[in-house]
Amino acid sequence: MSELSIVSSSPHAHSGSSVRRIMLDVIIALVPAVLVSLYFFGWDAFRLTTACVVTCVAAEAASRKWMGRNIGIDDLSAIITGILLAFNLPPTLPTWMAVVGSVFAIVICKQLFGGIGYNPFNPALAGRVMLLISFPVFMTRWSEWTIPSPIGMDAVTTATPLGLVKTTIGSAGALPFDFTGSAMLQLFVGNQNGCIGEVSAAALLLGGIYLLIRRCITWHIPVAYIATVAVFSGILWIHHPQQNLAPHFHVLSGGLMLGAIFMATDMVTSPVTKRGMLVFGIGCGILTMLIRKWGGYPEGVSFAILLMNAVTPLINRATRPRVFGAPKGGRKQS
Amino acid sequence: MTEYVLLIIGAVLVNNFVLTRFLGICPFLGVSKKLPTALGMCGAVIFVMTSASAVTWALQHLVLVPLGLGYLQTIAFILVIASFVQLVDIAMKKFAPPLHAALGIFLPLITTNCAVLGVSVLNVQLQYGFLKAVVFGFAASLGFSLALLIFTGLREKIDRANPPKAFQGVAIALVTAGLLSLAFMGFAGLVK
Amino acid sequence: MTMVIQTVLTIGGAGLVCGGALALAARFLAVKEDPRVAEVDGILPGANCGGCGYAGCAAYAEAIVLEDAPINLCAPGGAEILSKLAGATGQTAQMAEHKVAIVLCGGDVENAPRKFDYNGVADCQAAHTTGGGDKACPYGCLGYASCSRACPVGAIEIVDGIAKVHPDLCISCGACVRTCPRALIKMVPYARKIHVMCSSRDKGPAVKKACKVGCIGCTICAKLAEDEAIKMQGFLAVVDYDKELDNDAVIEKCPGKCIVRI
Amino acid sequence: MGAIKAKFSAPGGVHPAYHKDLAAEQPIAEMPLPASLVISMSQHLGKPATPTVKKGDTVLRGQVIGEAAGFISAAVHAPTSGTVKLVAPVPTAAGPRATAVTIEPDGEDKWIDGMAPCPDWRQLEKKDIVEKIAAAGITGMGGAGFPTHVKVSPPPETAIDTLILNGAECEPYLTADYRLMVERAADIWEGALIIAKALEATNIYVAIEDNKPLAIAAMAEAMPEQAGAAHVVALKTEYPQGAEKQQIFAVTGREVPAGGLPLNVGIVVENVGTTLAVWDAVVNGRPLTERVTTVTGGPVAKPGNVLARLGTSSADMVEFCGGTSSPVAKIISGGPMMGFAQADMSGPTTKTTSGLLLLGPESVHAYESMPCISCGRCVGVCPMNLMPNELSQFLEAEDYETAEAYNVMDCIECGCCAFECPAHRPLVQHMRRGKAQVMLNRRKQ
Repeated sequence: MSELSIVSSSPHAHSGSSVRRIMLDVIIALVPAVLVSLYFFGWDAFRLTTACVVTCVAAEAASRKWMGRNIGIDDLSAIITGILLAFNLPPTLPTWMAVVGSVFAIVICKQLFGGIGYNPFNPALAGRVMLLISFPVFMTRWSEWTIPSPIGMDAVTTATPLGLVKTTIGSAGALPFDFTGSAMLQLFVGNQNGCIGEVSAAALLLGGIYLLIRRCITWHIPVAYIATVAVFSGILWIHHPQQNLAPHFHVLSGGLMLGAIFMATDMVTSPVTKRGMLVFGIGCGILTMLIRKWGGYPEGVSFAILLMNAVTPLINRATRPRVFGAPKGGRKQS
Repeated sequence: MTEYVLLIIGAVLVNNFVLTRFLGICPFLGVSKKLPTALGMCGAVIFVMTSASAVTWALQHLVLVPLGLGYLQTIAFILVIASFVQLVDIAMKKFAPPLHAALGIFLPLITTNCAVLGVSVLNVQLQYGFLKAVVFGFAASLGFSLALLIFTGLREKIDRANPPKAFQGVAIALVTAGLLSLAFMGFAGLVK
Repeated sequence: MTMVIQTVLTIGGAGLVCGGALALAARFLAVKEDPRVAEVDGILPGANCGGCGYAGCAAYAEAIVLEDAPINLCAPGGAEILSKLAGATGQTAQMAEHKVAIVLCGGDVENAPRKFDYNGVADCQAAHTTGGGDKACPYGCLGYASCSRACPVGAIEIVDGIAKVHPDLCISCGACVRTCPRALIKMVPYARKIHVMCSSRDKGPAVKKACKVGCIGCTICAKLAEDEAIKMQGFLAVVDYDKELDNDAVIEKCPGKCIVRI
Repeated sequence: MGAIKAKFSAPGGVHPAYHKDLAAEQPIAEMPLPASLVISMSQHLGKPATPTVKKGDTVLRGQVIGEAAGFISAAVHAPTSGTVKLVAPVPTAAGPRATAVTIEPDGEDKWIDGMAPCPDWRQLEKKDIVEKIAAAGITGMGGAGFPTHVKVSPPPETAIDTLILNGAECEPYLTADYRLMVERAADIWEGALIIAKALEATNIYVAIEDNKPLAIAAMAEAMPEQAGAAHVVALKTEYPQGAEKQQIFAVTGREVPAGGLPLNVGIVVENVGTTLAVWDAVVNGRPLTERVTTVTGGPVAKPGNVLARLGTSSADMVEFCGGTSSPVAKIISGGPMMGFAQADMSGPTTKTTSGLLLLGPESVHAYESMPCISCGRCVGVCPMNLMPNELSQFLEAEDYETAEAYNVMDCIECGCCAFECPAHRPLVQHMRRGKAQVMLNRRKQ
């Protein structure tokens, strides 16, 4: 033989999966939500998404070059960070802030740790939280929005549904509206105020189903997360229907769908075991509701997921599966 | 009852000693490399902070205030705290020598851990009663332990990470602590 | 004046109470400890290289004090630390001869072909156990730098695909010797400069096929070297480092060009 | 009597592309004697055999040319009659070198007057059967090559109630066991009864993946009448159903304790090929001198199942199968999941060579050193419930203690984790290295 044969350790077969392919699938799954955001927010959605994606990719390439590493943007992960960060921004945010957030997300939260696989926190969420804390006014300034057919009301507001509820309850008033019937449908489709990518549960669910089919995510985290929020808010609602919103409202409003389907399921920062994923989802749900109900911010999804990111290593450690053949009931410790 | 629950939530989550007040960073970085060591540190800090809260409260309100010696607060508190730490040190050396060896210098350093002095001084500043002071001390140490445990988990991950040379070691640990602190901001407003 | 007295009394009293409590604690919870262990530990370099055969400097210190272990095992410490240890323990000992590590293989990229394309973990142990290593010579240095990573002082470098030890940097801890899956690395006296840079025990034709600079077992050097300073072990010429060898003829006459002066 | 469905299935598992159609319907073809045979003394697990011949000796087929060196070792026999040309070390399939005897066949293929045939094996004592198996040099022919006489003589205090014949052949591409079951069902059953007698086992199960209906049908049809406790079990098709511990669980629901052996739960598992070799040895008095190997893969012109003498080189076997019709990038002894990649085609067939697989450049999977992205797929597919993601990172950092605490020693190297890994990390290689190092560290203590 003229050419040397290749020798490696077994196995010599592979499923054909790759990091790039997974990332590509996530991007494909995000397409419906991108389209919906363009429909509802138009130029602002385009402006912010483009700014974030371009900055993220450029920041990734530049920082890797600066650190003397191979450029390595072809795994497409920076594009996802860009889209997800943009999805978590309000439509009125100045472009330069989106750029700052993107650089923070990619350089500080990801590349400083060594790049893909090493970051302990979801970069897009960390970027959003940094912006939220640094520019609280800009990050909570929403576009004008006609509340869809509240009973006997026809109001225009510049708040998100969750924000509206928080301020109303804070001033001890009754809930301003009651989402039922067609209003529910409006929420589901995405006709509500909020960050550009989080409004449409329908589009996000579509993407989630695609990810499930492509085996990029498992059902554990999204289902545990959403179910916990539903149960938690359901209990509150049954006890004080005047002071609390119905579970379906909690599930469909704010960033829950986006968070549960795309952010909490980020492989790098979520647990690897099935039981761990359930714990992770439940933890996210509880923290989200704690912040939504009692916290200072109207929305708690980003904080909740970031906090659960932080305990992911501990969850992984605690949910180590029982080794096949090890005594039941206890983990084998040597 | 509610008051105490809120006090605890406040000290553990909202105004976490490490992540919001930035007290006790030294052992937070020093003993967060291995979970068993971190657990030992948590136990030691819980003991020292809770009992130091009680004793310094008594010292303040039974000795220093009646005698008008408020200006001796810092030195008197440090004296008491130092003794407590020494006690823990001796006891641990006897009953858990491996842990004692693993904690190393960080055990005596609890003496100068600002979290312990901080909680004593805060108890005075916030004019807490005895029970409240003890509960606050306990809750503050729980908050410290929570932060330390979470951080230890993260530390095991970032120790395997691949940061650029300039950021290796404590630098990247501090970046992580910063991000963790960012996440803890989410609890702001939970307790008014 | 009152203030001063009050201050002194308060702080002094508190100090006395605390001190008393600590004294009691120290008495009842005392742990026996030999202070000499800490002293010896302080003398040792603290590199924890394991060259002495103990788990680290602290373990060696304990062994010296409690088990009368010899004090001349710390190669990185050298004569200076030995004399300090002698002072601390009262033992006397001669420093062992200064030895450095050497990788006995000269089959670099140019001289030793590979027999397949290795695809896997860049580590010698891993490569060695995957298809027997990609180097055509089953004895040669694989060049995946396991020794270099094991070296606590960075004295080993991979040059042209094989490991080279810088003798002046080597602290003779032996970590590389323990790491090499092919047992190519030997500890040799620093003063000895002539080496047979081959470890292949195969017969001449097999060696020739696998490497241009291998020892083919021709025995010329063994005959030339005085006092049996080079001996044949099977088909491999091996330098006996206990004997003087300063004979350039062995280098010139070696047909495999595998004897060198370093 | 038909087949019963397996009630259980071990954790994890993957579904690789099987490619069995390449050779599955090719009947076993006996290969003519090659020009030279290289018989390794290390064809089994345990100590290599000690050569008993030297250069220039003439040998007969079935003559012992290597004696078992201790209890866990196996004898080696001359696969044909001829002259010993060389006794020298050659690389084994796994890499390290071992002594091998090279024989030039004289073409007469004359048997030695050795073991007596014993068609009436039912009269034999337990220990006679074990002796015959040992004398025939039989080892596990599925892959690991554990000496069979050791397996069938468990310590007296261990009661074995069940014998499982492993016909799962879960490795992609390989069809040798499948062909044996289709063509030699009755002989395999008789071999099973012989082993069961030696073990005093009352239950016999033949475990076959349900993607091999013909084999299931053939084995079910040939099932002996007298044994009421004999069953054919159809396993769910999933890699690695052929792994011993996983198969025991699938068939009986018993879990072999971590670090333990099947006999700890009263079970012995034998490969169907091994069982046939036992039949041949006991009934016909023939030692193990040949085996069926699947020669397959894209570049092989006419893939097939070859009955070849031990010692036949890969090149000769490929030649017998019509040579290659496209470029070869990887040569694998065994299947794609657990086989060993070879530097060239000079390697000889051994008792454990279940397949010879050639892959073209398009089918070669390249490992990379990408960081783990914690997707958790390896955790989900690990049939031992390990965490390969964590383990590989501990091992990369050479933290063998933590790896041991995370049960690296329980890894069976099945390859499911690396098969699934989207980051293309060489996980199995990390495990191998880790296991070797942990063993070394344990021995030092």
